[in-house]
Amino acid sequence: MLVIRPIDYHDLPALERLAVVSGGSLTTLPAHREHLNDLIGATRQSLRAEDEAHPRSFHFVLENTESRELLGISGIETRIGVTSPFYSYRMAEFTHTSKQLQIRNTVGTLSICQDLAGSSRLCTLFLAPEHRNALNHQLLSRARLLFMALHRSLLAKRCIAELQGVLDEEGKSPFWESLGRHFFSMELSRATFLAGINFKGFIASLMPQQPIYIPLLGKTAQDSLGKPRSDIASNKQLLEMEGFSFSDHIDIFDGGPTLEIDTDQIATFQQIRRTTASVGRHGSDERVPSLVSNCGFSDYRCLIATLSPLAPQLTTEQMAALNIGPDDPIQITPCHSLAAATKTN
Amino acid sequence: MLVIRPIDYHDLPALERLAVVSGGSLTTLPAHREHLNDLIGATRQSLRAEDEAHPRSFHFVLENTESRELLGISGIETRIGVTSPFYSYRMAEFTHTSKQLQIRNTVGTLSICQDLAGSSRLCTLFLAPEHRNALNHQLLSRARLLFMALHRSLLAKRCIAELQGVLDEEGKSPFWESLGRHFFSMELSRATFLAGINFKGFIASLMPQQPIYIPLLGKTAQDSLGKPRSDIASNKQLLEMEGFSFSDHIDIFDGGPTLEIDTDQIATFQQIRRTTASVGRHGSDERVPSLVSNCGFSDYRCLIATLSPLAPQLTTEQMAALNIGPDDPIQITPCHSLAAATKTN
Amino acid sequence: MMVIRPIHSDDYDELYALAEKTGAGFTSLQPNEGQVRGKIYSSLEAFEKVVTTPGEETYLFVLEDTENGRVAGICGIEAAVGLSQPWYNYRVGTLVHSSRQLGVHNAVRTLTLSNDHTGYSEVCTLFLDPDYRHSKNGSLLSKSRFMFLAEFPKRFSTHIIAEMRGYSDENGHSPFWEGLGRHFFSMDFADAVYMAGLGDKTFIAELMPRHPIYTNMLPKESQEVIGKVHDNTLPARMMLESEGFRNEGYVDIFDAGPTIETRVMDIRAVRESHYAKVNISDAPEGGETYLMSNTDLKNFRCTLVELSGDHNVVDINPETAAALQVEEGDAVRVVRLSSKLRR
Amino acid sequence: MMVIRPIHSDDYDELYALAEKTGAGFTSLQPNEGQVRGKIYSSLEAFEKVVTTPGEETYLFVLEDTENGRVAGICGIEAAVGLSQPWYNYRVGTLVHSSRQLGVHNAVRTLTLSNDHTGYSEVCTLFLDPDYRHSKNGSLLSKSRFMFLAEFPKRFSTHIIAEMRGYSDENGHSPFWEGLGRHFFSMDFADAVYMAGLGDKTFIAELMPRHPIYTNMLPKESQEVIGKVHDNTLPARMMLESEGFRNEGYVDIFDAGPTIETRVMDIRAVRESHYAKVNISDAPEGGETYLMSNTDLKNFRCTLVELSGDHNVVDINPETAAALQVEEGDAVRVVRLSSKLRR
Repeated sequence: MLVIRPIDYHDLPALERLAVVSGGSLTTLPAHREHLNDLIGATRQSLRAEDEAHPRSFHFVLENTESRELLGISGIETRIGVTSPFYSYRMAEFTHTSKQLQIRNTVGTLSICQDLAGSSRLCTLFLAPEHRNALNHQLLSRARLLFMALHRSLLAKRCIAELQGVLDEEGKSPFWESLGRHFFSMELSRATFLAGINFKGFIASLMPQQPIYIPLLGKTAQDSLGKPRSDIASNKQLLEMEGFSFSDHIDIFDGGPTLEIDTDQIATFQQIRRTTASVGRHGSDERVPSLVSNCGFSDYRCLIATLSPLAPQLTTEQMAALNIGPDDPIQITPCHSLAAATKTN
Repeated sequence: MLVIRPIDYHDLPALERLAVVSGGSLTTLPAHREHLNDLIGATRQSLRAEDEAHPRSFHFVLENTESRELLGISGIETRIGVTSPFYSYRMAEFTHTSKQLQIRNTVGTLSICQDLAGSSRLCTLFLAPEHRNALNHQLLSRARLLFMALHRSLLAKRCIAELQGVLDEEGKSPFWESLGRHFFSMELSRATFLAGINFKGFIASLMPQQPIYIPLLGKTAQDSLGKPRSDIASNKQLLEMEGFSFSDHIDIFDGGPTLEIDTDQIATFQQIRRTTASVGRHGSDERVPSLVSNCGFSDYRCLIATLSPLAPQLTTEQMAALNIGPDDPIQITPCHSLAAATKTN
Repeated sequence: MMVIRPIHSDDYDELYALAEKTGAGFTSLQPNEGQVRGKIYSSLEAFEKVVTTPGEETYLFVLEDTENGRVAGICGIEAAVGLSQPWYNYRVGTLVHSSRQLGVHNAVRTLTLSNDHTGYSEVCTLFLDPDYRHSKNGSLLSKSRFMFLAEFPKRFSTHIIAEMRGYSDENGHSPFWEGLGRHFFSMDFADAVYMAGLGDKTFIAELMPRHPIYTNMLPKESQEVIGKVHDNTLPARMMLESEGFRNEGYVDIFDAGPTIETRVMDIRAVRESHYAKVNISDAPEGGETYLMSNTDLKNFRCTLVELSGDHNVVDINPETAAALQVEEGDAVRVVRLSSKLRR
Repeated sequence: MMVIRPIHSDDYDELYALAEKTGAGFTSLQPNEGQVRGKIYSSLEAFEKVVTTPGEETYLFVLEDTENGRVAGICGIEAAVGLSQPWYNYRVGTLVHSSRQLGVHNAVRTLTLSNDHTGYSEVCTLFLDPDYRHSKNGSLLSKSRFMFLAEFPKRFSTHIIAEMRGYSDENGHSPFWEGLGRHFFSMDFADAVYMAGLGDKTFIAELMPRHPIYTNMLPKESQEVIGKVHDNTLPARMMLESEGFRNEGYVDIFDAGPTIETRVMDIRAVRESHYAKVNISDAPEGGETYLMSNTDLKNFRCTLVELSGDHNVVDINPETAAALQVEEGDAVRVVRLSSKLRR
């Protein structure tokens, strides 16, 4: 059975494998043992801490309970930009008008900002390539939302999620080549790695402080602004179904879009049903694939079960995997049907 | 009876009186005959134009139908910043961190932007002092929203409304004294007047182009950022009841807040009932003060009547004032009850 | 004999004829009656004015061929630029982005909009009839202005600039404009130059970029021509530099041509020039070439003479004395035409 | 006799004693064993180095009293600043906000962060024992560096700067810091100076304002001290200015003290100095004071002599020859200690 649970120290070797497989594409998952250990440590500490205002970071793993294999990882940060700065580029347009010459020129700029500091963030979504399908992806991603619904008070008013930016056929980021490289003098992968291990202040030291005029970027870089990598369409689709939308903030390294939402407006929050667990064979009602979680914190569990929304019944194995007994509270929400998802991811 | 209707050319003398009484405090209502005539002309043209994409500007007057006296004026612009630039300051914070020194410094900045270009705007709300009360104010302000609900397709996705900024006991704007005066070298009233008559390009020529660090403003100016003048609390309250909220854009002259809303979320839009008019004596149902409008465009009318929400009946006089006959369509929405309004305005 | 003198109102016909030879790129002198008359008129006004602080005066001088009365060239000095309309430049600066721990140390050149030369004097409007481009006429025309500056320093700022035409290719394309200006001005280089030449610079303030430009974001060809002069302007640049003008990092916002500058008192010809007493005689020919000018404002005259050395009494022949409008015993200002040593 | 020479490794005790007299504000020389030894070591390295392009060498010289062997002062030159750590200044510029139609014309002074002096040489670390503040020792100490620059130009940049301490009041408060820096650095002026003196300037990049500052937004007291030197530094500024250093608009980011600069070849003492042949004799006393140095790198020596004029052969007495380590017929560099004319 595939179950989501908070990451723990014994997951380190498996996590290292995932980090290597991800090939450094995720800022938050650098292949760096010490940092990965810190990432686990942060989760374990966040599951114990009591001060609600303190920033926390939770990472969850998708585990095959039979083989004990880790298939993927996903994370939540409750408040970014507090312990270290969180930078974005903000896209803004300026219109320069000359009445005398009858000219009206609109010029876009990118300005370094910290607008999103203080937000919550969905981060680190990675699923091992051989296990990529729509349901696994949905479980890995949305299990976080069910967890967040349980612990709303830990979260900020705004929640963001970043999508990786466009890469060309050679795997290069036109945005980075056109902008970041001039200032950081390194490969994108190295910048991503350094940011991931939270390397002291290098972004502040090297990034351009003044606004960048978009027309001075290369054409392909201009076209890539705020566009996600083509192979993460399902990721974007899932976030958009939750109500996330793009509002002019992009990643400073690869120009990928940052999606934002007023946390209370996350669609899953509205669709969740809280009920109690009961064991049984399924009746004749129409059954639908659903996300089911317990209502725990440090012992949080989530899985996908096919059940009747109105009279949900779980198998003994599912109850065990969720770490609950009869009449314990659970959360249920139907899976989204993602038409395009299986094709692209 | 007090009725809202679109402004017309014969209103010019009365409008001039209102502009003088307002004392130059409203950018959009300068005491300048030629401009006021243009303002009327723009409304008349907007009520004839067919191209929906073209920016329009509507102004309405509150008229006493018996005395023919004009008590107030209010306006809507469907798309600002298209024919001339629309500037705001955007407030943004930057955190400068030195790990070495254990210093974490958050500094606010004001940056000139044109973020709000393309929005619709509620503008020019002015009620003659001797007629200021909560109901008149509400009729003058919300009649615009009933009009907008009828002609949604003319409006932009976002709608804004600006509130005048704080003034000190001497009637001076601490924000202007601390910032604008250094760059514009004139009185605030003159800057407001020049902007109102859409004087060519002086803002672009004189405004600071670089971001302003908020700590370098005087203390009272800092305190006034994004705060409305104390005597327009009812104005702010009414907008907030409609769902408008402040999101970090302030006026470049007086630092007053710009409130914003996703146009579709305007509360009145949800509360409007469309029905048909019928004449009659009121029955025994509970009756409430309500805004009632016809469903017109160039012959738009709106007034306040006390009626039963479910079985609205109007007097013959009210029907006449609304320029409708029996079974003509009307819009109804209950008046908000504004506790504090009569006190402060 | 070739003599420099202030422009007169009856120079109109000659000046118009000269303007017909300048070509379209020389926006400050075109065969246009209004412009030519305007130039003459404002110069006459400048020489008449009682100046306490330098203002918007433009002093224009012509090079007259005394043999036939022809006007062979024109040169000018603006007393103070940027007073009624902003005077724009980009200032070339450096920003270093450095991370010690990573061993990254990037020095990035930036272009920042500046009006730093506001109030400076400017040498301007230099044109010599092609027929007269020989016999040091060019040097006389250009350097006579330094004699005037030396004589009347209170009419000018303590600092003076000269704008040098920037690089453009055979087709008149400016690579700098193509890489930067075009994005903001949405017009051709020639049109922008023409519009600016008309005098109203409002459109520059309205359209130009307001934030500093990182030059590493510009195309290579644009970067390479920053501070580079047009081939035709190289001799003028070398001449001014030999007199002490230097580029302190300011370039033109359209074509990135350098603005060179100096303190007036640091100009070689100003610093080294001195008064001498006139002795009219049959002066011996030969020796070195000197600039010599009288000390009169409205009847200012300057010409070239040959002297055997730098003395306090100078022998000049009656023809020169007449050209300079000086008499026996009068004071004149003299300085060697060119620096003895190239520093 | 007072002689300038490169610092030696056995100067440690004397240098430490000197460091005890500098006071807390003089961050570049404090009685701290590590700092003193580090200074000596890096200077020794600089003199040993085969230089192709100027790098992070620091050349230190001491003023030795040959009668008692005491070290009476220290002075230094950095070959190139800002190479491993950014070198920050504010550049004072002008932005004009102008509307012709309204008759408004505001020239606003701006402060823009710059690293424009990256790679420039710097005269630094000047300290003279209070007991020796007489008899032109101060001039010898400071100007001997120009003789070294003249002799070894390839070891330095073509441009050189000197940072001048900015204005602060009797209580050590800097009005510029109070009006600007404090908002960004959240510390006292003295602490910021101390932190920067330690060498790691990362915190400056991290904390300082990144956008240009409009000076009209600063308190009056802050505006007034931009480019103003501390009273105690006025003589040093006047001395350097008489040698050709000038403020080109750069000021310190903490106290707004001016950075003055010049091309090395434009320094009077560099430009006017020349070689002369030594004639050892009982040189007559009297005449004008000259700087005289030998031409040796590691055994560089410089002292003051009195000469009757600027000749190609100079008469010096045996004591001076010994102090300069020169023999009959050797070449020495000489220049008048002070400019004859104040320009």
